[in-house]
Amino acid sequence: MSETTVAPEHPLTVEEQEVKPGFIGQNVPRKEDQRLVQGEGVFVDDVKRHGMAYVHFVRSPYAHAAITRIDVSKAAELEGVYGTLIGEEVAATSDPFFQIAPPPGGHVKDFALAVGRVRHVGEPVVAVAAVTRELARDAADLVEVDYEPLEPVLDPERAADPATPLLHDDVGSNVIWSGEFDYGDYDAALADADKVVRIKRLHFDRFSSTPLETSGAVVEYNRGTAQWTIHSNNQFPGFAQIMMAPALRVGIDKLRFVSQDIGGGFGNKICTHVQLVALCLLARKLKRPVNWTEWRTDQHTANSHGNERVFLDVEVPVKSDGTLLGFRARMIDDCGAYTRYEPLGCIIWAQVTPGVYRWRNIRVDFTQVCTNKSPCGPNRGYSRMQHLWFTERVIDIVAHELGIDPVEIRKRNYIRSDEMPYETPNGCVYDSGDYAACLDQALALIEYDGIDERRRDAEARGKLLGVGIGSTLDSGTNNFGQSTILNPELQFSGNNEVATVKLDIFGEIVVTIGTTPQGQSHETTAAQVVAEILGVTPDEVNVRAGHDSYWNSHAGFSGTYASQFAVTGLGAVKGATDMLAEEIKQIGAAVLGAESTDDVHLEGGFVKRNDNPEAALPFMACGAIVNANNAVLPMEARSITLNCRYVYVPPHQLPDKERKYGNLTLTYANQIHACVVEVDPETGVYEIVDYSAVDDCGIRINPQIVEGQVHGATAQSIGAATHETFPYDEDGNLLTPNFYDYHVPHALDMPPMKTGYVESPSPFTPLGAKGMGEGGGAGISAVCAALQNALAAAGRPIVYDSSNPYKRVWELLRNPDESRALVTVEDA
Amino acid sequence: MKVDGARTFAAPRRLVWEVLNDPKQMAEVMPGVESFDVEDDRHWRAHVKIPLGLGGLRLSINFEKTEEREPDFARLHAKGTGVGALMDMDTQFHLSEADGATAMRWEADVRVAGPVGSMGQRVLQPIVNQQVKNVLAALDQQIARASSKT
Amino acid sequence: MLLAEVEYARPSSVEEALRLLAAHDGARALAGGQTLTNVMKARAASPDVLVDLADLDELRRITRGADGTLDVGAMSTYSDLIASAEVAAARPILTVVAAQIADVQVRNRGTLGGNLCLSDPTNHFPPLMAAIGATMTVLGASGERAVAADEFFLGVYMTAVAPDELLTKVTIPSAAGTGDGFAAVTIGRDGTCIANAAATVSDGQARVALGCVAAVPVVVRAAAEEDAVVDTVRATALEPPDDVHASAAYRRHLAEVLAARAVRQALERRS
Amino acid sequence: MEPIAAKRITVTVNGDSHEREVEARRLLVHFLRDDLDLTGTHIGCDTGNCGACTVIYDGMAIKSCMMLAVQADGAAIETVEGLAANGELHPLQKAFGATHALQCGYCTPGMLMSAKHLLEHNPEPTDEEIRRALQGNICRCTGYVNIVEAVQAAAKGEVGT
Repeated sequence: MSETTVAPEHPLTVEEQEVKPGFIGQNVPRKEDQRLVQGEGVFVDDVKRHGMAYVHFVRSPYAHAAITRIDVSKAAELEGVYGTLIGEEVAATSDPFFQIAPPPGGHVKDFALAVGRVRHVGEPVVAVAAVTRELARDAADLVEVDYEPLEPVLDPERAADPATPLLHDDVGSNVIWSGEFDYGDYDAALADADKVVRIKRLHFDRFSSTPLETSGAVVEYNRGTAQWTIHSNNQFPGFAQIMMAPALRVGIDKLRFVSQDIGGGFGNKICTHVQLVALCLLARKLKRPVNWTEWRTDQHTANSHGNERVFLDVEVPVKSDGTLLGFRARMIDDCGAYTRYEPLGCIIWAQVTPGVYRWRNIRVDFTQVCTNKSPCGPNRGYSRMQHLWFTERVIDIVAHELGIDPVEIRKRNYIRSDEMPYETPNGCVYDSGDYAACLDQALALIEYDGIDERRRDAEARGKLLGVGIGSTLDSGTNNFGQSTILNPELQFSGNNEVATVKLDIFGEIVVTIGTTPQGQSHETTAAQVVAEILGVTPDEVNVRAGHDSYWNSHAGFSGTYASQFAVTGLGAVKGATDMLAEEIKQIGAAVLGAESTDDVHLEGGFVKRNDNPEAALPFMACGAIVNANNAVLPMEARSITLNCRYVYVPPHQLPDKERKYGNLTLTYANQIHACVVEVDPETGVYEIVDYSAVDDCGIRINPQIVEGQVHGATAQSIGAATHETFPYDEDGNLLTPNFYDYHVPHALDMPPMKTGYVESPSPFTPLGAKGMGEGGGAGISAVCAALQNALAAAGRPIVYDSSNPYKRVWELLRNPDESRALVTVEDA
Repeated sequence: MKVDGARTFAAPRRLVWEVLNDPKQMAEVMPGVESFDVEDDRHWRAHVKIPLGLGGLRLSINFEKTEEREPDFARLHAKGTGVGALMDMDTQFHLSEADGATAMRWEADVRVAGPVGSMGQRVLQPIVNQQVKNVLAALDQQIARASSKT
Repeated sequence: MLLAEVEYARPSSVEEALRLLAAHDGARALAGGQTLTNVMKARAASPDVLVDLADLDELRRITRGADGTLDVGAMSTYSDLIASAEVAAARPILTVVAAQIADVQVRNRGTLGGNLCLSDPTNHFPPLMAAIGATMTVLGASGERAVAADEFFLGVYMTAVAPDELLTKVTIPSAAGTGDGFAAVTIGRDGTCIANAAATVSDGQARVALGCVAAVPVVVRAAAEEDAVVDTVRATALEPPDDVHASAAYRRHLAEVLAARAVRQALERRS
Repeated sequence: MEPIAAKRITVTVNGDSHEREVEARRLLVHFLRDDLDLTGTHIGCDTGNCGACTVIYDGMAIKSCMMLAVQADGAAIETVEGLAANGELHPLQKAFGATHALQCGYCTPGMLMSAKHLLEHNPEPTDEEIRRALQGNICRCTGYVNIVEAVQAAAKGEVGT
């Protein structure tokens, strides 16, 4: 195996960075807060329109069934009901959604409402619109649907078995996509190993970030222009438009997306295009605006779950000194009933193929199957979270079985800072980072040195104490070219985001961005960047809240997802602002009689001559001249608009489809978490008593905001590691359809959280910043590792699942050998 | 969800068989029956309001006798639909003579789907057990009544 | 989230309330509504008439008799219990347990009577009342009757209170010479109970009520020391539900552990 | 006095009296949001767990999704819209901004009302008491860290203007 770092095949362009001291890096107060703390944000359900109808979806009570009859007559007769929409109408007036998967997986037919068959509990079957919310619900109860139940497919490990019933007959099997990923020389690594650790099965459970605001929309149809205005909380309008326009048989321009405030998204609000199409059809049919509010139960049963993944026949060749040579595994990913963003999850994980480790010989057999459960979709840490959890679990199990210290094995195998930029075995380039330094900080924060004493103290209180470490590589700014590794026919690659910055007639600086923030503070950080460049204060920068297609400041990939705003969004803002600054200087130079723009500079809202600061032109005058008094300008200056639009395009290349090789994403923020748990051996109940998270996302535009993202992502991963899970019964009923049974962390559940940071600027981005916010996954690994460490004193069970509620911990305590049977160590 | 059990009735098998296979007598035994119509000797329909304390759960139930081997075995399929709930139940019983009395082995596979099924899964088991207890108690009385008539 | 049509009445006297409950089939008393409203939102149960007890102040009194017995009106909220000096003095365990239920907002609305009449296996108060030997006063057209906690809970969501009756007050014996304990394993800190146990010890005897292991609290008696209690619980036939939060086996195990812990507390707190 | 399916009710919200005819089945939260257009009070679940709909009802923090509008007849209710007075933000509102205690801001109105109720009953809470007081309010963005800090800051008067 090779330990030397291979240089990128095509060296990435490194953009110039002149980050001046100023507003970048400051905890500038958030512009968003003023309205939000007064309850004056505008969330989708706050939007009202005259004559608006309220929509209620009749949903499937069966996991898998044929629809034999639908009768809406009783509902339609109810006074106050405007109308209904059923699958047959949808099939007649719209087309199935475009599929990302190649055939046969791509033969899935996914309509806005169930057509002929339901494939998961909660699937929308009929839409009913009425004058009030309550009436729509009453009418929905009057809709008669007859079903012929079919055997549900619930176990991903059996889904591919030919004996298992099919979800989508046209696909011919329940396999959506499968492929081999083979990097380095795995067989040589196996031959070279001193020991081989084998793990039969690891399981990453279903859960989702469950944003507190559920999905929803108010959809208006303009019959004169045949255009829809979609007020929604969809977080990726670029993707929604690409999916919806062909389904609705119209051009992109017929779909105007509008949003202001969004109550959390975490990826879960990317795939609402399905319901949005139903609403578009209904608004057109009923000739009135329609409002849809998804209820919590609907969100849990039918919105977007994080992918469930099983890791089978894992094999890890190791040197006796603990050097990891690689791994081999069979991975089965369960995407639920329909492929909406899927099968992208089958390649997104490959952005972090080796995790934070230097093993270079990797062979993965990856299969994605569909089952009769809620469709999956992006969920904070999308697809990488599952894979990174797998790598961390493997490291800890290897350490556990070979008796190597978990810190030591990490230090030995972490990619080193002096190896950055580091090219992974599959051609991804980790831009920068110092994992070992992050680990040292994380351990210091939980006072790791005194851990033995704390362990003894816990024992004295009848508790088992354990320490665990986890990591996240928060890969940001996707190269959508990776989709062609799944489906060579796809015409996607690269990425983009748009911003416009203008200087208006009274000197107002107005910024619009193509993103759809859901708490990521884009208004604030954009203002910081603009203020920095134009030499004004963030208060003087007006950033329009939310998203509107009419601003013409969006592109195909516009949205807020995949940890990229600091790169794509702010990259676009910086680009547009640099253009504007240059134009302002041109006006200034022309008016102040300076030779060139090099002879003037921007300061405190003025263009000033370098040689005579007294000769200054206020921005207001620039705005007034260009917008309302342009005849005073010399001819050569009249092309200046002071309204600059910039499209940021990251320096991505096309991946090698055959080798599944290439740079799949631009930046790699990382987080190292450390966690201390105390387990009650009598009950399996445990408490996280100490916790630290150290983040490195390069240059931090606003440290307080970065820290907030770290806190939130950590809370979500602690939830996922403890009580948050989406289990189904044998009939395919979701057992945690609400916050009563789906227990998310409450204020009392959260441990004291300590945070630290390292700043390793990205050499590849305009501001040296990296996208961040999906760092939470580390917490799941840290909790699992801490539990395994604590239980070592009680029969050394193996923590094999990402979700460890008390009942599972008790099972591990009661019967450690059952889990130990999953692992074998062999001298090679 | 599967439940089963055994019970002995101090009555001859023929009589127990009649009670168990007479829709009208079964209607007396079922909880919260509001109306009951017999379509034919294999198909019945009932509107029930199962008392759940929090307020009754209204279901309209279609019964179909799917198998019958007089006098010792019968199998019944019941499909109930109501607001937010779908109930699907398959029950069967075996009768055997036990010196004068009648021994019954029974098993039922109950499935509840819909929001009620999801929300109520926590308490489904105890509630089903409760309903079964009630039905069996009522059955004892019904059989006692029937045998007193003869 | 959207209720079916329902009629509403807010009587100003207990008599009026009883009349309304008797006069309308499908009428239900509305106390704090912290469970009933949710069930109605899901349309899992849809009463035809709600009889709101909010104005019946006589059902919200907390008084302590000369002999130290405590009378708690059924409409007393959890917050009322927590704030009450009488409760703290008469039976401190009530204050402790009330403070563990749900959250501040729910405690501000939820009532003792509602908690008991709901008879949800995961509730805190049914086992506690069974352990401390509380007596429920049930009022109906035919008059008033006293029901011991042991006979009060008939099943999930089922109690001795008939549709046309009201639980008016709960009488709790003085703590003199006794000690109480309550132990639970919950989903998250102070969340919903996965299993719980309440215990009262007096003159060497322990009376333990196990929650979440059957449709109603299971009361066991044993010598007031941990091993005896564990052995008794182990020997008791339980029907624990097997659900998403715990297997039947896990609940059976927790019943033993929590019974011992509740008794330990009770012994420590013995007055 | 017989049961009725709809009722004319009078409710005082943030000092203003509102009279409306409502169906008995209408939830208080829908009355506030849809009938009175006070959309600052949010809905995050359908089981009374999330607390986004928390308002102060006759001095008590309650969840307005677990109460019928008709029950509120004659009551005085405070919502997030009533926190700021004469153009001046409430100390809690300032503190939430200063400590970055909100991200998407959806849970914030409920958090603020629960926190206000806490400080009215316990002006000098410990961190543990704050967490206990906010147990009925779910936040999916912040992990509660800065929210606890904000309430503490407001309690100690550590917020400027």
